[in-house]
Amino acid sequence: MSEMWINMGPQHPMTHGLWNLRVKIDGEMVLDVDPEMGYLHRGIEKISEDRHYNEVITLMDRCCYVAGFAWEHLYILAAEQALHIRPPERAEYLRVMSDEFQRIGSHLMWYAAFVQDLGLMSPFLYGMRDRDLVLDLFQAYTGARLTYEYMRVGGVRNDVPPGFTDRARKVLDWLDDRYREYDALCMGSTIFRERCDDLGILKANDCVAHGVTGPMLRAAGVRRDLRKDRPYAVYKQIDFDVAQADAADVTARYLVRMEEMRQSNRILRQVLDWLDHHPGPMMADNLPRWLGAPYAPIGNEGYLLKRSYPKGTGFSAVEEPHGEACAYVVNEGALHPYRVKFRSPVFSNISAARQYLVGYHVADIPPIMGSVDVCVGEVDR
Amino acid sequence: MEAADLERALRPVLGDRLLGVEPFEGTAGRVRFRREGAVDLFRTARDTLLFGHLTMVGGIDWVDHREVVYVLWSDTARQYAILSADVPADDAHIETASAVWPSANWHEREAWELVDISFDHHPDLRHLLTPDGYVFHPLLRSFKLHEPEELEVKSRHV
Amino acid sequence: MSSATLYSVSYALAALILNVIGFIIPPIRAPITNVDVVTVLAVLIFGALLLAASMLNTILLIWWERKLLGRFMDRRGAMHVGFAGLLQNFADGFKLFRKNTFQPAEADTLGFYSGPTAYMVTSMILFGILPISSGWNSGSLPLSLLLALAIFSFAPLFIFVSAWSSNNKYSLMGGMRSAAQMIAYEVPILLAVVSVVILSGSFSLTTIVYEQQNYWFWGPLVVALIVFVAAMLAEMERIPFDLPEAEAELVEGWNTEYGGMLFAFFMLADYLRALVGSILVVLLFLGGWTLPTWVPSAATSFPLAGILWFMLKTYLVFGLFVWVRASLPRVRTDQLLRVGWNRMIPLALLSVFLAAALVTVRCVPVFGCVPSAGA
Amino acid sequence: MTEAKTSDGENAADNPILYVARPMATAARQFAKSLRRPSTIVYPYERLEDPRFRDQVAVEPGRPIGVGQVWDNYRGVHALNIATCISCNLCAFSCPDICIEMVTVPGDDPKHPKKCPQIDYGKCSYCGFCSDACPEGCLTMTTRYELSTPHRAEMVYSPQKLNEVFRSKLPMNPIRLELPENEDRILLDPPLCIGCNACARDCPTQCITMLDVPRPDAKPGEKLPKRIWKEPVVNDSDCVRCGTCISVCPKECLFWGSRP
Repeated sequence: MSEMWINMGPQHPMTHGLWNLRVKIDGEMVLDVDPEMGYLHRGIEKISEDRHYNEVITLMDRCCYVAGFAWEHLYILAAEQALHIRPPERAEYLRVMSDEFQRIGSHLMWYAAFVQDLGLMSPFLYGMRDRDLVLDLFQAYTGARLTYEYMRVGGVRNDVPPGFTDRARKVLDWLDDRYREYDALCMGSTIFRERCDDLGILKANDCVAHGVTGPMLRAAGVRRDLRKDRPYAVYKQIDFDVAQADAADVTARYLVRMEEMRQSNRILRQVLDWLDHHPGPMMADNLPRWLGAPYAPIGNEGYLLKRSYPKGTGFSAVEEPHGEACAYVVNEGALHPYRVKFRSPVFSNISAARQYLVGYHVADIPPIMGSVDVCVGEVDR
Repeated sequence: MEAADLERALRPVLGDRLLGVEPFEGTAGRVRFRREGAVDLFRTARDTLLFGHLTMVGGIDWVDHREVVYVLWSDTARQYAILSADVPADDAHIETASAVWPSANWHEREAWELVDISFDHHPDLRHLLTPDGYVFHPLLRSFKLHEPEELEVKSRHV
Repeated sequence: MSSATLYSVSYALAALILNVIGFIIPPIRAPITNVDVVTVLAVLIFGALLLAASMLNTILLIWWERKLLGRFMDRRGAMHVGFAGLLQNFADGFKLFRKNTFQPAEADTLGFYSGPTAYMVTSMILFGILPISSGWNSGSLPLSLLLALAIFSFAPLFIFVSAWSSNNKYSLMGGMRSAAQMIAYEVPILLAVVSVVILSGSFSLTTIVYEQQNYWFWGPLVVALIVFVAAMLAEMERIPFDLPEAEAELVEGWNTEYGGMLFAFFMLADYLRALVGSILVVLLFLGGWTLPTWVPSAATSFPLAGILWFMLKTYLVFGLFVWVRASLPRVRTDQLLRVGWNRMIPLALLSVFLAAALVTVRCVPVFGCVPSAGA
Repeated sequence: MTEAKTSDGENAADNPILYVARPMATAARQFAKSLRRPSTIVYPYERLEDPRFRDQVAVEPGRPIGVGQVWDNYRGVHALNIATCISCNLCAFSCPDICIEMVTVPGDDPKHPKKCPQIDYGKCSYCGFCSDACPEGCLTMTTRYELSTPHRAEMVYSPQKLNEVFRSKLPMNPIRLELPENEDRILLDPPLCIGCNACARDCPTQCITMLDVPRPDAKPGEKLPKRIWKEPVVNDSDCVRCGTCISVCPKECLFWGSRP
């Protein structure tokens, strides 16, 4: 066969989401790749300019559909900085709890999709099944399984219901056992190791140069986790370790994510203990929970009045399950944010695709892209 | 690292191309510079100040002018820094950062198509999120949300 | 063993039908009860019965896989149509049958349509050769094992033809992979079979089964069994060797462009081949329709007992394939070929030597020394 | 700092003998487990919100985890109690997707027709902002989630249809938010007021009363403004902060503010 370009996407089993990977192949070898994004571009940054501060939260859940809480948290932190609001401590703990459950949920989703790319069929179902337990917990206190709309500028919507923490601990116990099962299915399998070792290598230098963050960077031996390096919310009070591996290949990324889930369990146990013993308010003072921080009632005829808030610019960065996400919110004192800009980790991770795909086999593309953990919702926004 | 440190390090290199460094909560500071000093600033930030990681590049449309915002991360200082440069709206261009940080490539493509800021010497300035041949720049204030634009878009691959 | 073979049954049926017709319309009685006419009709009936049996079994096999796989995955599998979903596959088949058959632009019409048809037909022929039980068919083909394997190895040609003519890059890559894979795994299969042939001294499947009345061949030939099962997985294109249709990167591999009935052909033929593969394992290594001697004779003396035990073994062997599918990832092309040429062939050669040694010393260590029939 | 490793510190590279044994054993264990009861819920016959299945549905028998007593929290189709709706418009205002429209329902007062929300579920994102904003608790969300219909027009639920959902006594979202303590309130700019009574007339909670103000003595040469000598006084404990008074005020003399 001579060289040819094939389009893996936008409707292709390899693309988890809607994007297109153009691959130049010679036989089974990959010569060049060219990712094409934009099939899922909804203009969230533009729509945000037309919404009240709290209404943007509904968009954040749809930004990354497997890690909605992380994006809510990201936006909320930036908006609170732009509006000069401090949330109460219990709200911060609840946010951290949501974040970490979301990390487990997102990693389980990744696990399911990743093993499916390798042709492993039953772990796909196991991952989805166990993720459902996490979603059940979300549903218990937010009322929705995917689009939570739980955090508010200045706090969170409501407290967890009674009995929630015990239930959550049971789920954590269950998950602890499952992680062992996942390892038996993957790391215990010679075929898995044959497929994934020395695959998709992206060394630390290339990672930094191409803006690759998150588990991919930590799998390359760089110890970098914003929860440790730049603690937001209450991560400073919590004891946990940063997962890290050195091989920089697909196996290393698998190990890092698995270890992160175990660390999330550890964080969650501490947070649940704290929540049991420290009741408190959910919202900062004098903030209605539904309309947006600069309280902006409207008359029946669209007649706007506002309380003026001082101008400000907010910048926040959180360690999202996929990597490092940043938000930049400009508040010009109006009802709506003047400009909202998000930095999606997967955006950068995909942009380096040429570095870690070229030179491998066509059959290696799905596991490598699986180990990147692509979420197109947040790439295209 | 604080704003004063940044100013001390950057002033000798940039001179009056540095407009000032203001403190910014949660970061090392916000560096305002003229676009003529972009290349020198990028190189100094990466090589001297060890901001090895370009986190994002974004554009803001202030109607009369546009602002390019760069966010950097340093693994040694474990801090973010923000660079921002104003470019006039009728002549919005600035030197690319992708020669210094390859990660700027896609971010600049995005800023180019959405906020209409052109990046000189960019290796691959193509549409990323919007279709090829799309003539509008959605994140400009003049692009109204509620008035859908009619446009015939050619497909990317023939 | 029972003397009523499937062919004799169909011959009797044909004779009965023709006689009844002749009884109703006396003038044509003499010409249509001619032996030649009866034979032709008997062959047709024989074919129809075989077709029905093979299709039913294939569909049952798909159901079996769906149910088993469901439990492996902590779910239920098909359960709505019919009892426990038994009729689900018929429903799926009717759906596919009703669907429009389409052909991509610039696809080669001849290859596009003849590929799946030939694939299906050759797979069905296989079923006619295999002796399901002593009374199933005449079983008198002296080289039935060789014939079965020869027909079994037609598949890469037809797959490649249909892949190439569907004018799709994924199909082409899948076809190439399929051809490479099947050719690589023909050799270990044949070598593993050679050790069986050495031990039994015959190329006839019926003889091979009868040779196993004292001991099944999997004991002395366990290496050959492993090689045969692994290579059969590759021949059947099932996980972990399903690269030709690896859906993660090749969409559906060589049948990407097929839909409707043509896809159903591929699907059915695939499962038919899986059925034949399981049957071959049972015939060659697990004693066919016979049971160990310590089993009370009541278990084997009722009518159709042979078929029952045979099918039970076949479905259990296929369950093993499903188990493998449920727990292992897919390998890569180069790894597959490396395993095929570097591991499977030496192992198969080893088992050939082992079989030869066993026959030479006329002694089967596992089950004690018995007079070897092959010598 | 943790080196990433498998949970029991073992991997296949250390024991190549195992090859495929461990994953196959794990799958077999799961197979044996799900022979008793797979974790799936047979949806049309078993439902998560059905209390009978709450404790049965478990990944492992005997350890019910997952669904529980808080399912009532679910944000599904809205239920509207027309009787207690005060037409304050807050739900429509708080809707980010602009899917709520206030439509007239037949009421007893023809002069001031009652307006209740009509929801277009084709647009609704189930964020729950409307039920959070509802001051009377008459618009809540229920556990109903089956809405599929072949006609787009049927996705628009009129107030009467929403009222039927309310009457079907589905479990409703139990969480109600209170107004913050020292929230902004309606303030008056007295010199601009003409005492027209529009605010008091349209106030959905009737918390505005028009009180007489003393008519100032006109100084010689000064012309008194033509107005009714009354001023609105807002009862803050009853006020739901809907802003209707502000929007109907012809002179824009009412505004939001915080009073010490």
